[in-house]
Amino acid sequence: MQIMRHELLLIVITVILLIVEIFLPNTGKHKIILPAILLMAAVTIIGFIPATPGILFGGMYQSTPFTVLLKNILNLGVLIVFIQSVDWLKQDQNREKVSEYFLLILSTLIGMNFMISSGDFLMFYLGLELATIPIAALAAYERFKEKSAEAGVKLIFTSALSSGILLYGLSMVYGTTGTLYFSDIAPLINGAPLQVLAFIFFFAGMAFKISLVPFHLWTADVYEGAPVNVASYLSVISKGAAVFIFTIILYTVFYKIAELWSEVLYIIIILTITIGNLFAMRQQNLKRFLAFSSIAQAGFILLGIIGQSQLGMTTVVYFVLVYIFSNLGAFGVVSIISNRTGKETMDDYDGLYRTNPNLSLVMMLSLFSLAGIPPLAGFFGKFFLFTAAAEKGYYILVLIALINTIISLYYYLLVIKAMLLNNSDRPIGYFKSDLYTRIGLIMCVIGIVVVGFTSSVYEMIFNLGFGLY
Amino acid sequence: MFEGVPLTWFLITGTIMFFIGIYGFLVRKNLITILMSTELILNSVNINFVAFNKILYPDHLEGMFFTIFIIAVAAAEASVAIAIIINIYRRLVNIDVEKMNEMKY
Amino acid sequence: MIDFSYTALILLIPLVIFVLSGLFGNRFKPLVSGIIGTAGLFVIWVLSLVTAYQYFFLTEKAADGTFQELLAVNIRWLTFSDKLHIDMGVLLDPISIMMLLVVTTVSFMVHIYSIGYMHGEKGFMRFFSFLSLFSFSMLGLVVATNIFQMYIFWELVGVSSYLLIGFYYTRDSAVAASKKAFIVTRFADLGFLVGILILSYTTGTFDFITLTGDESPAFTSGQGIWFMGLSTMTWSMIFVFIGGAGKSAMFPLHIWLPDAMEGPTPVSALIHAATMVVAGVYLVARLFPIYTTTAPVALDVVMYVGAFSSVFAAIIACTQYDIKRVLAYSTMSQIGMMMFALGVSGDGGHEGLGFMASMFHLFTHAFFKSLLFLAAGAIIHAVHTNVMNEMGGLRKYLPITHATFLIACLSISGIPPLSGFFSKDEILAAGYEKSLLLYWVEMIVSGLTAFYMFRLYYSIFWGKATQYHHTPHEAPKTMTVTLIILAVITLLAGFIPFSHFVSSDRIPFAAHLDLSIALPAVLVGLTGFFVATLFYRKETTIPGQIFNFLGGFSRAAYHKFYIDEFYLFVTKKIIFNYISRPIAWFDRHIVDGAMNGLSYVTNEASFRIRRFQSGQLQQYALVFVSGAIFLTLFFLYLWTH
Amino acid sequence: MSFLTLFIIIPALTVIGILLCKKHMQVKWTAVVGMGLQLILAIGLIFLFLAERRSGNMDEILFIQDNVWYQTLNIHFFIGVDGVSVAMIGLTALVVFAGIFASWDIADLPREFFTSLILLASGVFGFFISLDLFTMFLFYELAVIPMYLLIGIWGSGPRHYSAMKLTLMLMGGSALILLGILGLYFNSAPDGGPLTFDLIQISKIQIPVDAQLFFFPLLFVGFGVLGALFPFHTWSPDGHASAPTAVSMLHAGVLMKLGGYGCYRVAVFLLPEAAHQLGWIFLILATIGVIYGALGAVWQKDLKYINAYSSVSHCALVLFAILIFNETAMNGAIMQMISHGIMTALFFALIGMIYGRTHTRYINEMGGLMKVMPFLAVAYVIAGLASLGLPGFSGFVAEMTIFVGAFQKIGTFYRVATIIAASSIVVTAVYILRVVGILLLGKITNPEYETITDAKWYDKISVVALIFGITLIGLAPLWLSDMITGGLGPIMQKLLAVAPILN
Amino acid sequence: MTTNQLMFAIFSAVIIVFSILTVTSRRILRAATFLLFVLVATGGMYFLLRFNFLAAIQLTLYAGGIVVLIIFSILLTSHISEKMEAPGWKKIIPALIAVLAGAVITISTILQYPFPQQVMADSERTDIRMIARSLISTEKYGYALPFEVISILLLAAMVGAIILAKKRKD
Repeated sequence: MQIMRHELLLIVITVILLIVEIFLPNTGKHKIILPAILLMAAVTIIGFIPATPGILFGGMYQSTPFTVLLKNILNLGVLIVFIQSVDWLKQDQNREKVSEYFLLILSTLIGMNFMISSGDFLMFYLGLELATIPIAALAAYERFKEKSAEAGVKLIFTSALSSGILLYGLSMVYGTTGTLYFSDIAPLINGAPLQVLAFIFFFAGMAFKISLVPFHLWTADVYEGAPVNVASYLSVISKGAAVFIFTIILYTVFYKIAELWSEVLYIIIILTITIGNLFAMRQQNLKRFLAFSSIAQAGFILLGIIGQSQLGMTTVVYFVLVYIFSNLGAFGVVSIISNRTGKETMDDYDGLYRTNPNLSLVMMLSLFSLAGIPPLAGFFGKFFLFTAAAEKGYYILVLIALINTIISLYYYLLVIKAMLLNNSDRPIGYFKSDLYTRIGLIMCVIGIVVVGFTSSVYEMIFNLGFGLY
Repeated sequence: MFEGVPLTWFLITGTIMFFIGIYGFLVRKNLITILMSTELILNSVNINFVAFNKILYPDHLEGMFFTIFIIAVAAAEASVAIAIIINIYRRLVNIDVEKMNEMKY
Repeated sequence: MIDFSYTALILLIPLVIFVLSGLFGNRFKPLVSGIIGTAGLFVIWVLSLVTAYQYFFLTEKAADGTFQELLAVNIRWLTFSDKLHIDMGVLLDPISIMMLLVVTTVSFMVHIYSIGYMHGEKGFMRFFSFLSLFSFSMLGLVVATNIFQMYIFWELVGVSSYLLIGFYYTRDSAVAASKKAFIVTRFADLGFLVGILILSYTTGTFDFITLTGDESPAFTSGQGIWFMGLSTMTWSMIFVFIGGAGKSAMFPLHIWLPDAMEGPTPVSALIHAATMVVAGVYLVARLFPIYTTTAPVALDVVMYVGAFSSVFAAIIACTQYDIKRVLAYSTMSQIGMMMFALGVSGDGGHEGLGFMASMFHLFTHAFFKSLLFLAAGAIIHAVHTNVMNEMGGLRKYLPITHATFLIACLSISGIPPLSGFFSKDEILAAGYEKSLLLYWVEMIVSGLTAFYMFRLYYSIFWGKATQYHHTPHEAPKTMTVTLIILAVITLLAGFIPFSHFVSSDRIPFAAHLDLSIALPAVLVGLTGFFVATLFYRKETTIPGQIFNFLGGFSRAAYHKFYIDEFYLFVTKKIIFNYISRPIAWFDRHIVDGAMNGLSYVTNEASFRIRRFQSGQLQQYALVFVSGAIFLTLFFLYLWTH
Repeated sequence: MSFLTLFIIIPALTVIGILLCKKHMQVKWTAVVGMGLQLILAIGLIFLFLAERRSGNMDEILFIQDNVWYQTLNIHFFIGVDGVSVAMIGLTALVVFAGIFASWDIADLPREFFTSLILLASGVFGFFISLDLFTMFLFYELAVIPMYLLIGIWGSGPRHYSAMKLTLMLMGGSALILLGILGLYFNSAPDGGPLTFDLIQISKIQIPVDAQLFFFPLLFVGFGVLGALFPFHTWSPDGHASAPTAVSMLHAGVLMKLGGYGCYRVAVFLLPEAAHQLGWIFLILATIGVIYGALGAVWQKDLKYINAYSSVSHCALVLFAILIFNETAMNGAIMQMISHGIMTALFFALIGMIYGRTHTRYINEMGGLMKVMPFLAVAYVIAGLASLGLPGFSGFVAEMTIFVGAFQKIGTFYRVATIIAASSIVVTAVYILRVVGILLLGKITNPEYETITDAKWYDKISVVALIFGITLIGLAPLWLSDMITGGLGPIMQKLLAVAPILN
Repeated sequence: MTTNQLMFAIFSAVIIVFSILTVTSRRILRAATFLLFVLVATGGMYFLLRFNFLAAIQLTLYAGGIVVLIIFSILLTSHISEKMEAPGWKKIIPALIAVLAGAVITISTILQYPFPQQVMADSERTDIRMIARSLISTEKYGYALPFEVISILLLAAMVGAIILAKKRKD
């Protein structure tokens, strides 16, 4: 019980919500919002109570303080996502599907938790699918919008293709090692060509989840079409979970071919950061914009992984944490503005600061954090990522990444320019955002501002993390 | 030798099927046919798993169980995909994948 | 030993006056600031007289009979390194005291004069504060204990000159002239600076006493060939001389001086006749031991430049019509003679006659030239024009001015027994010993001097009787009184036994009049005088005929040999158009363009690759699959092999 | 806990105070009080520092505070000052203080303006007191970013373009710096032991020469971008031209000094061998920059462009002097930074004030302003004279120290470079006098300007404070020079160890 | 050629041929039928490998479940008689190149790999009880946990499908 606490709690609240939903009248479905959030908050808080580490189901499930930490990070993110979605859920056309929204998200979260804790590829695969398929339903959630349906299609089909390729890779892993348990596989990895092929197919499947170039093309379309909150969920939680397990698998299963995957990552990082940035430069739609920006960010995250050290692992987790706050901050603002005014393009944001200074400020902080500007948390995250990569001697790679930060700064500044510098004839009018949104944004801002200064967060992750050497 | 059938035969069959599925995925227009192609892909993987399990590692049933779960997941995936497809059909009255390009660049 | 530390006051008083009147000047009534300034100058004047008296008569000489070099004050101002540091202080030796006297006297006179001359001008107090600034800078230059202090005050002198030339700042010509003066001298100062750098590097000191002493490091180091066959020290001295040439308006850096006459006339008298322009001469004199001992080539340069400038300016002076410009060219010519004198001089005793002559001429010239200027100021004050063609017959209206002007003219023409005669005679004597050719050149110069001075004199005071709008009247007392005082000095200064005080090795010696030199000089002067009388006493056509007879040459002389145009061409056309403008263009288009180009390329790349994101699911899948396949291919078959 | 922390705390508190203010006046006065305190603190620091030195405390770094921040990465919050940083802090405090008054007229979003301004200032202060490369870099970037908003929102002309260009170029520089810092970090423990960002500690170890050769150009160019190293100076003209008054002041006056200081403190100090081997390349660039900036300024018609190019020239002189590697020139470099900082701040303040009155910065459209605004005009002339290196102002002291120092360096190459650099003083005179002549002197060309008024009280505070600064250094440079020299000891020792014949 | 080989050849041929037909047929319902054949043949493969239980699942779940689902949706969304447009060459050629390259690389890699000497497998049918035990076992090689997780997945998929497919009330 103790060991699987996260998953069990989530399952419990999912079931509770399911039951409550049944007893709610059709007109009062939105009443489930508050309980759902409170329950999630409770789970999040309980998650921080130290848990006993352990291995269950003969190694299929493993829980360490590290995975608990990762799950806590995800819980926190999901909590913020929930809080930010309230405004959207209260809209008329979504009222009747409120509880389904929570159910689906919670089930994907359960999937992610299992994925992170997985000790063999079967659990990993199931977690992965559980974390993907319901999101496709969520992406297509706004049935009255064509874009939403299109997003759903693109997500589910790309995901099917990618999981097919991933499975093919796994089948070859199985074929060459004879087992699916991580701990058994690891010593048997020897870098034979078929294993290289298997790894790359597996990698392609993961790259789809993390949206690395060239496996990223679905990202922007899905983010744009999906409801904002789903997009933000996809961009932070889903991606974050995938990064976590990807890192764990690389470090624990494929560590014998570290040289190989470092080289693969090397190429992919350059591609991802550069292409992501180049696309982000020209985006007008903010969701699309954030999509490409998150692609580039994913490339940066890989810099930590490529470091192969405990430092690298730590920075990856740390950066994801920071990234959750920053990206959710940005998405939160986009979300509330989209909900209230339906405006999503950058031109619409012209002069936003004059009418909605606080929202603009949150947006600015989030974007600056994403761009890695001190003293915001993003700066620390990026710096440590670069440190991790440089530690291994990848100076040229770091240089390329650094040059890319300039491009990324450019487009983040474009948004800030629209909000603060430009003036508009028809700016977005003043509106008062609701309590939930404000709480959500404040949480993000606190995260953005505080996480960097409090080194204890980093130290905590470091003490739990591990590296190849 | 599994009773006269080498492992690689299975693998090659599976691989060919895999790539045929991918080919279908890449060229078919109708969303449902694309869905069918993904089923081909998953099946090919299943053949691999099962063949490995039986011929090389018969001590445990890992491959077989993996296959079972893949089938289950495929069912779930198919159900959601079909729901989405039907949803689209209701909106657009066609399910041509090439028309799904409202969002680009 | 007498404590000379009070000499610091000579510097501090004008500085304090400048700061006070600069900060609070507009709170005072105009006249008050004039009076404060004048009173301050009076105090300084007295102080410098006292200093001179105490130095020459009360201080013991060194064992070998030289006047000592005294460091009255010396304060560390800035440290460069262990050896190199700038000190601020007061150095007393014969030439600095001589210069002190000249500067304070003329400055004092000019202050008094200006109270009358500038009366009612708008910037009265501004004028006086600038004058104080100038006095401070010039005195600082004179008493500098080290070459860097000199350079500092050298610059300050330049800026005060700039401010004073541009005093009438609403007049475009004045603004242009001030700018020109500053930039040209600044250019020369660069030479000075480079000279200092070389000198200080070679010798490891800035200090004058060390540099010019008997064991000067300048005599021992820097003797080897360094560049173009000349030694380091020679180059250093040539560069230093460039600085001096700039301030002293030597050819070809003279172009600012005539234009500088745009400033108020008292300024011209003070700065551009008596004090600042001789700074170059003073500088060479200061470093004279180095020139003679280790850099004779540089000294030759001084000689040739001086000689050429003197004759060059004299010719131009004959053709000009603006009275102040004539005086300006005359100044240039006279300073050229001083330089020439330094150039021909040797070191020590009678060998150093040229040095003494140069200083002597500097001394006398200061008085008669400032007198000339001040008188010219009185004339301009009376008739409101600078152009001599518009004057004539003024002797009836301006008797005092007339008299004093005549005295000054005679003096500069070298007519005995006026001061100019004595000093010029020494110069010619020194020149005769060195080079006969140059001796005759200087002879001609002195004839030309007499000619153009009397041309000026006759055109103003005689000639045709011009009708004036207002009847010209004599200037106020404050002005005439200074004219008279200066005239008296001009009359008497020649009898000072100058060589007893100033000599190249600071050992007094007796210079005597050499009739074989003096007589021809006087004759030449008189010739000039008579020719001028012939031409200009009455209105005649002779000058015009001669002017036409000489044709191109005289036109060229009238146009100052087109030097200005040449400079204009170089600066405006070449530097401005062909260097600065291309650089500005280069910066905007190439350097900046590179940066913009970078962003353009990025943007373009971003635009080009957008079709990968076509919105087509299957295209995405194709990229996905090919990506995976390519990676496999790459890592299986390309990377491993 | 060293009182140096106050240099960061005070701005932070001021920012919070400003954010709490409601009215414009409150905002301004909060800023004034905050930065006034900062100025007092800075002056106090100077006196304290001198007192410590006089009492015989010859430690390399004084007023140290060292707290561990990120334990595992060995990142410390490590602050302390030596003579050089004390001087730079004094400069910053003065310019910021003057800048507050120079932007008294800001009407649009004053709260945000002062917040950004003080944020920028706190970045600069933090940079100067930091001794840990990580925090140094943090503050460096912190100082760069508010610039974007300040220029973009309150600027003029093509402000969006300029702001973007400036920010991106500077961030480009900081990208190189970051890489360089990482390089230092990973080479900071050649004999094993913990890696460190500690500047002092790194300075005491011997970094492998090939690593030095790789990282020195990165660091030098990185900081050089901000220090307007040719040809990476091109953000400067546009940036300055578009920036509002106080921002130009701060930027040219202080921020560009971060570049020079970084080159000195990080690039040269920590990588002496590489500096010694590769210095000549940058020396050529710096020399070009000196003369190029000056000649570039001659042609310009926009006051701010003139000054921007002039800044390029002056700042290049700083880099030039640093690369000479001898104590005198290095001393001159620091003094030049301070001198140029105050002087150019004065310039920009005046340009802003003139622009506020005439609404143009094109010198051809103005003329004869001396008559209507004597105070500003005289101040402008003073600034101009200071800029062209007139004795009595700080510029002279600094330039002469540089030239004398540079000329002591053995080698014809250095001599020639020195003379070329020195010739810029003539060109400087040309463009300064050209501006003064056209702008201030002559007749009033535009009749509308007959009615404009002279400086207001707040303008005067700003101007007088700065003029006081330049003349104070110009008239009595010895205390500053001595203070700086004390700080140069360690760096000179390192350089001398590399090449014994340097001095 | 042993029986096994023959059977394998038949199944393999059916799989490959009908796979190709599935992805090329222009009549969608036919394509679905061909898919059914492929799935059945795959089931045959499992049978050949003595995974009878798996073969049964394949037939019931895949052939019976998913294909039926697909056919239903075809009926919902298409006209049976309608022939689909053939895809353009612009699509086919790159796809073919990618797929062929992929196939060649993969197969050659597989052929290169020195698979261990094949274990003589028990040709016995897999014991159904063993399967059952494994499925609820929590030990190593037990599948209780995945079994639970897949239930959540199916629940979530169901919920997702329902909210997408249900008609709006208005």
